[in-house]
Amino acid sequence: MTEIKQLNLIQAINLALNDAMAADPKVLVLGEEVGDKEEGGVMGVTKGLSTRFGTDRVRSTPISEQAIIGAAIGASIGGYRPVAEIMLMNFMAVPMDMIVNHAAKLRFMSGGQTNVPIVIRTMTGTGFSTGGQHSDYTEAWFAHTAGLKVVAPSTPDDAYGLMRSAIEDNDPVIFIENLPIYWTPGPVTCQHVPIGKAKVALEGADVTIVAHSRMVVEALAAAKTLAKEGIALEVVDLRTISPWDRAGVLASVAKTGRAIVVHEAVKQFGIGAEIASVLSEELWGQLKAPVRRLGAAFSPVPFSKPLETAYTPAAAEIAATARALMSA
Amino acid sequence: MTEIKQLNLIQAINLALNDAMAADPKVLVLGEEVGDKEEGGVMGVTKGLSTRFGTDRVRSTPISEQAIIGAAIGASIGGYRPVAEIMLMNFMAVPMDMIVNHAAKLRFMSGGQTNVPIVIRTMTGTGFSTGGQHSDYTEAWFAHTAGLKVVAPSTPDDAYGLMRSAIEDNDPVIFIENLPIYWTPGPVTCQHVPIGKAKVALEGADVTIVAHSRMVVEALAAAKTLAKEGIALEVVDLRTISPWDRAGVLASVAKTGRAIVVHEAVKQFGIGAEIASVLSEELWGQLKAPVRRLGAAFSPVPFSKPLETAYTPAAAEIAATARALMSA
Amino acid sequence: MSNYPRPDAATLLEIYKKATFIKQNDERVIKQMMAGKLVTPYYSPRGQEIIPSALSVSLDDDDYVCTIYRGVHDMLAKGFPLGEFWAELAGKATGSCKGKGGPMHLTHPAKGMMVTTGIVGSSMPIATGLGWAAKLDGKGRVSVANFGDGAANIGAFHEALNLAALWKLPVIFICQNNRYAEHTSFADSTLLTHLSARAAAYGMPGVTVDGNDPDAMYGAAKLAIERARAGEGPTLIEALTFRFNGHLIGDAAPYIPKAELEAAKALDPLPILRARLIAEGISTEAALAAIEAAIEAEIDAAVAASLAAPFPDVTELKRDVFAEEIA
Amino acid sequence: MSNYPRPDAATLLEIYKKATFIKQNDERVIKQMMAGKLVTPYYSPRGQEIIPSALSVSLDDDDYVCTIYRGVHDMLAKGFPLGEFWAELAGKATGSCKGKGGPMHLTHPAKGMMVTTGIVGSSMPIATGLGWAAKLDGKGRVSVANFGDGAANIGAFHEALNLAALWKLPVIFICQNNRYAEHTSFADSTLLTHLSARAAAYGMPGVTVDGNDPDAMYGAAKLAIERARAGEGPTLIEALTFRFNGHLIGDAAPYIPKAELEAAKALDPLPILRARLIAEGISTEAALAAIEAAIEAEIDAAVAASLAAPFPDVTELKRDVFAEEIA
Ligand SMILES: Cc1ncc(C[n+]2csc(CCOP(=O)(O)OP(=O)(O)O)c2C)c(N)n1
Ligand SMILES: Cc1ncc(C[n+]2csc(CCOP(=O)(O)OP(=O)(O)O)c2C)c(N)n1
Ligand SMILES: [Mg+2]
Ligand SMILES: [Mg+2]
Repeated sequence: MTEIKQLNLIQAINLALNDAMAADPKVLVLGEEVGDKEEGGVMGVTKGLSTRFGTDRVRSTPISEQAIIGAAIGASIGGYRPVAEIMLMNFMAVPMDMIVNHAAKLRFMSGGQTNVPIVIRTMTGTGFSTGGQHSDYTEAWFAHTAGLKVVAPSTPDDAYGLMRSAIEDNDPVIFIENLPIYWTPGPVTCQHVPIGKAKVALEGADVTIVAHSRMVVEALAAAKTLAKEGIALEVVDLRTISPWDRAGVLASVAKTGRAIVVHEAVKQFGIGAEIASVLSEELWGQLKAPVRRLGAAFSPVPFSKPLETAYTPAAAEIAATARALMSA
Repeated sequence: MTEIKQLNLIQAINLALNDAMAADPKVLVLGEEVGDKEEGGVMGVTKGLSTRFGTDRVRSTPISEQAIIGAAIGASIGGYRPVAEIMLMNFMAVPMDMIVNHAAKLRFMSGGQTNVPIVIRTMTGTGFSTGGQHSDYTEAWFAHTAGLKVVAPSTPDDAYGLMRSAIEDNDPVIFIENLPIYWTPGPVTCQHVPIGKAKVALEGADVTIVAHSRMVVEALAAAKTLAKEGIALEVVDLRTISPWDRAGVLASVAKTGRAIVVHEAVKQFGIGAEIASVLSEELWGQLKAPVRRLGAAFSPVPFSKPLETAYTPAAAEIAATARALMSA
Repeated sequence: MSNYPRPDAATLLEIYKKATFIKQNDERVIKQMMAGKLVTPYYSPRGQEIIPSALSVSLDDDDYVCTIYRGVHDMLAKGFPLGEFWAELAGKATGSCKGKGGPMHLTHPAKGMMVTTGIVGSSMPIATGLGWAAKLDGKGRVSVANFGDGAANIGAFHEALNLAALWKLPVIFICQNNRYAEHTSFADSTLLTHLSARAAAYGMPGVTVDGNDPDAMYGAAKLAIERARAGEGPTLIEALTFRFNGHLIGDAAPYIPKAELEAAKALDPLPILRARLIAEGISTEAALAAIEAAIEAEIDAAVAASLAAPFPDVTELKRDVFAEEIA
Repeated sequence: MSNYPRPDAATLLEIYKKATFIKQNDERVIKQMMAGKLVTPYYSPRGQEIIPSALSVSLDDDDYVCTIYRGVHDMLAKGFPLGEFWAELAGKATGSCKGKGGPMHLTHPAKGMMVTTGIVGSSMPIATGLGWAAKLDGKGRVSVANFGDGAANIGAFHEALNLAALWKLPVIFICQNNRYAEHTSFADSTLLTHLSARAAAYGMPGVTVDGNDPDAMYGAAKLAIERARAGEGPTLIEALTFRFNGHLIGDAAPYIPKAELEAAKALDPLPILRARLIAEGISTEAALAAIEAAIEAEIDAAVAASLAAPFPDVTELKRDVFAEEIA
């Protein structure tokens, strides 16, 4: 049954959109440049869709983020399943009202009479020197908002599977794509990945690393280094940030007794705080060391390369923190 | 020196604005309805200012939150100190880009050449059945944003003192006012209150409650109840949410060995997570019980009175949690 | 505007019925609040009844309407069930939103009442999306966005109108210009004298009409609806009217000059239309009195039912956040 | 537009100098990038040089300018120091923003370059605030907001223009309509043929000019600046132009029809103005060549200095977040 292709994340997401649009005529795509006349998206993620499914279903928009999300919400209430693109995660601040006050809340405020089955795709990540307004991770804002689901894949397979699930989900899903790992290939099984389930990306007995998006790649690199030193990291890829897989993460940390939560967003008040405080509370008396958190420095994302590199958590810092926990 | 008046929070903030405008001709006020032609604000917080200082310095605006914050940012870079009002905290989502991508970042992105000495006043809070789009606490979004300061007074004295400090601060400050406690009177000493310093509102040996805004009132009520049972709560009023007073909070919890962090915002991914995880990490081995967190239910704010009441943390829940910690 | 379609006698009577229904219901809400029997924020539509009444007679149940906190008139004109309305205002489990939404979020999809928002300006982008859905469906449905004069100055207005025009969506943008936005007078919000002038900024037809005149409002709305159904795209209608009460109940509106308010009230469209129906022989005093009495009885029943109904259980906090119940 | 002020000979020469400076600098940036000696996102202003050049000759150092990622031309025309520009692009400590801002956030208050933003539309509200400051100061200063054709469809445009008009602020809104917003053609973003038509939506004067024609651009800008300085409020200028390169370097712009691009390039305003200066006797081939050589030398020096300069220390992450250094 399962056909294994090698695809990068751009291709995997593109395939998921293709498959979802073919499977359900109610699936729509909208956003700046998403149509083929505009090159199928600045990164080509939506390439070919408007040619295949027509410009009625795949619509490029003016630069109007409030109207983009508003149109997605309205169309979803009217029976469709729009996938809206907000080109970069910093621009999510522009239609913030539409996302947090409307998409997230209409189901509840209407007493369940309406619902908003939309997906909001967005891209971000440090690494390309795009600076203070083009590389932030702001998943914490959305995870703190009841009514939104937030996912952030780190592999092509999960990107495909989570996109299919997000589109079929009956609630709004924020779908976070990381720019620097867009071109990393991997096997794609074309299976749905359930929202709300983490994945043990690497088994290990000593320290659990909880991460998502590109930080999973850094965690796996740290694990490689530490394996040579006899320290076995267990890497848990959250995949879904909200609602996150408490049971899965707790099981891993209950086993290792040590945890480091890592994200590319600013550390202070980031999503790592929620996970760390649940771990500390639920595993009271069972932990071998305090839960540690790693995140970006408390500053806007800097432009200059050495600063940008220092700003973002990386494998070396994860490894050093794990070593410290082992000798604590 | 210190003249002690009895004022409620509306009066205290109004006095602080009056004193600040009298002290510095560069202080401006803008927002919807802030002028006296429009009744000096929907709650009267800015009443009298335009009459006293003129409509050049105190400007009512159209309903244009992006332009309000943009105008405040521009005027501040041009040498002024604008106090902008965003009527309710939910509406902060509308000018979100201006706040998080611009006000917070211009100092850093310009390498310190410009800075944004603005105050953004906003109001919120459950209790008046204003429902899903008029009562949210979203301080976590702003605390997670490097470059913003966030304060939330619970007493008239702190409201006065924090407003004076916020206006004189050279960086953007989000100033959160709670609706239901607006009319609670208290002594006002007319002293500046430093940003970044918590206050021990009540001393106690057993359990530290860390709270801000109206939750301080609930914590004090819980303390009263528990005192009769022989449990002594220490209530720490954060006052500043970011940068929060780590040293002050750690000192209290190091003393009591038990902590409950309470806020009116949704619990998940709220600011309590940051505080709880810092406490768990820094006081590793010193705590007598796991740090607990209380916050609103994971839903939009409901309209119906019994639901609204159940939604928000209150004295009884704080007391019950403290009791449980004491017998843990 | 001489080429506008005009309402026939039956339609005029229908408009009067809807408007009277809105007016009597509004008066009852305020009465219940004053008596302490209802505690809720409430934004009275008194003075603006004709606008949705003259519009809705040209709409079908499955045409979409989005409105705002001050949208009770829009809802009732569209056929919102009165029992569910009163129960929702009372925060009861039998309310249209199970008590979770309240007056600012009244929703009733069966009659096309899709979204009520408390955020100024946000009705427009969402109604635009419903217009997109309607266009994709190809069944000739239209989508109406109601909003105020103050809302015309917010960014969402601009983005929604441009998108709707560009995509030729079947959307009717109805700006109910009641001369005030909370405490701010229209003249203090823009230099324009007519907001319909903004339609040209999007290549969209725009018109200003007396929203309190059933003929003018009916004609402008009908034309816009027909254009939309025919695939000719959106229209901006600025409907001039006046808000007879404060922004919300409790606001005595001292910022409205007395003379201005009195002049507006003197032109209360309800008695004028009533007198006209009789004068033109469309109805009689007795028939109208009977209609008004029937409305009063319907309101009595709804109010009584709302008082008797149960509150929602607190477990409702876990439902309708997501499709799945929260554990 | 016959009543527009016209640039005199010296001013025309000054415009040419600025525009040439921008062009030669742009070519060097691209050359360095292609050679792998500079790694940065870069949004070329090639083709749009005349707009800020013809504007800036009427501005003083203390007049404010806000611009966008594609704002190198606006900055250089306003007098942004070349050394700090190149060092910033290279992410060096000697850059105007100490390397923290990069190409999208170039700032230099001494020459009035107050804000450069990477968020479409956001230059307008902030420039409006600077206009408010200028009006309060009462010194006749003006504030310029630069933005693109695509940005005219975003909500911030609407709010800023309405507020500036209502408050009669000394703001010049310059929409540099280069016919594309990233990959989206102007015709696919709005039904309008001229964005200046939107000025009427705010009661503001609006004009469309050929931004590549120094006379027209100078005249429209000068008139708007004079109005603003005289306290008569803002103006919207749509300056028609064309983007000769892709959205950013690396984008080959296949979405621009070849004929359209070739036609635009055939009207490259730089050689046209150069020929005119000689034809009208305002300058000579030799004098212009000397100017161009001097510019080249200045660029050589700035590039060399930027390569030699140190990177900022990582402790800079703790500075300029707040006034106080982070502990
Ligand atoms: C984005 C936003 N800003 C401010 C408010 C507060 N507010 C509620 S109603 C209102 C006035 C709206 O006036 P208008 O659009 O004319 O509608 P009306 O109430 O007159 O029907 C304001 C400012 C809000 N709800 N949303
Ligand atoms: C709010 C926002 N949305 C989208 C983008 C991505 N983006 C960057 S430039 C651009 C096109 C802008 O076009 P235009 O306003 O015409 O300016 P130009 O680049 O042509 O000078 C877009 C969509 C952004 N930076 N900000
Ligand atoms: Mg109004
Ligand atoms: Mg452009």
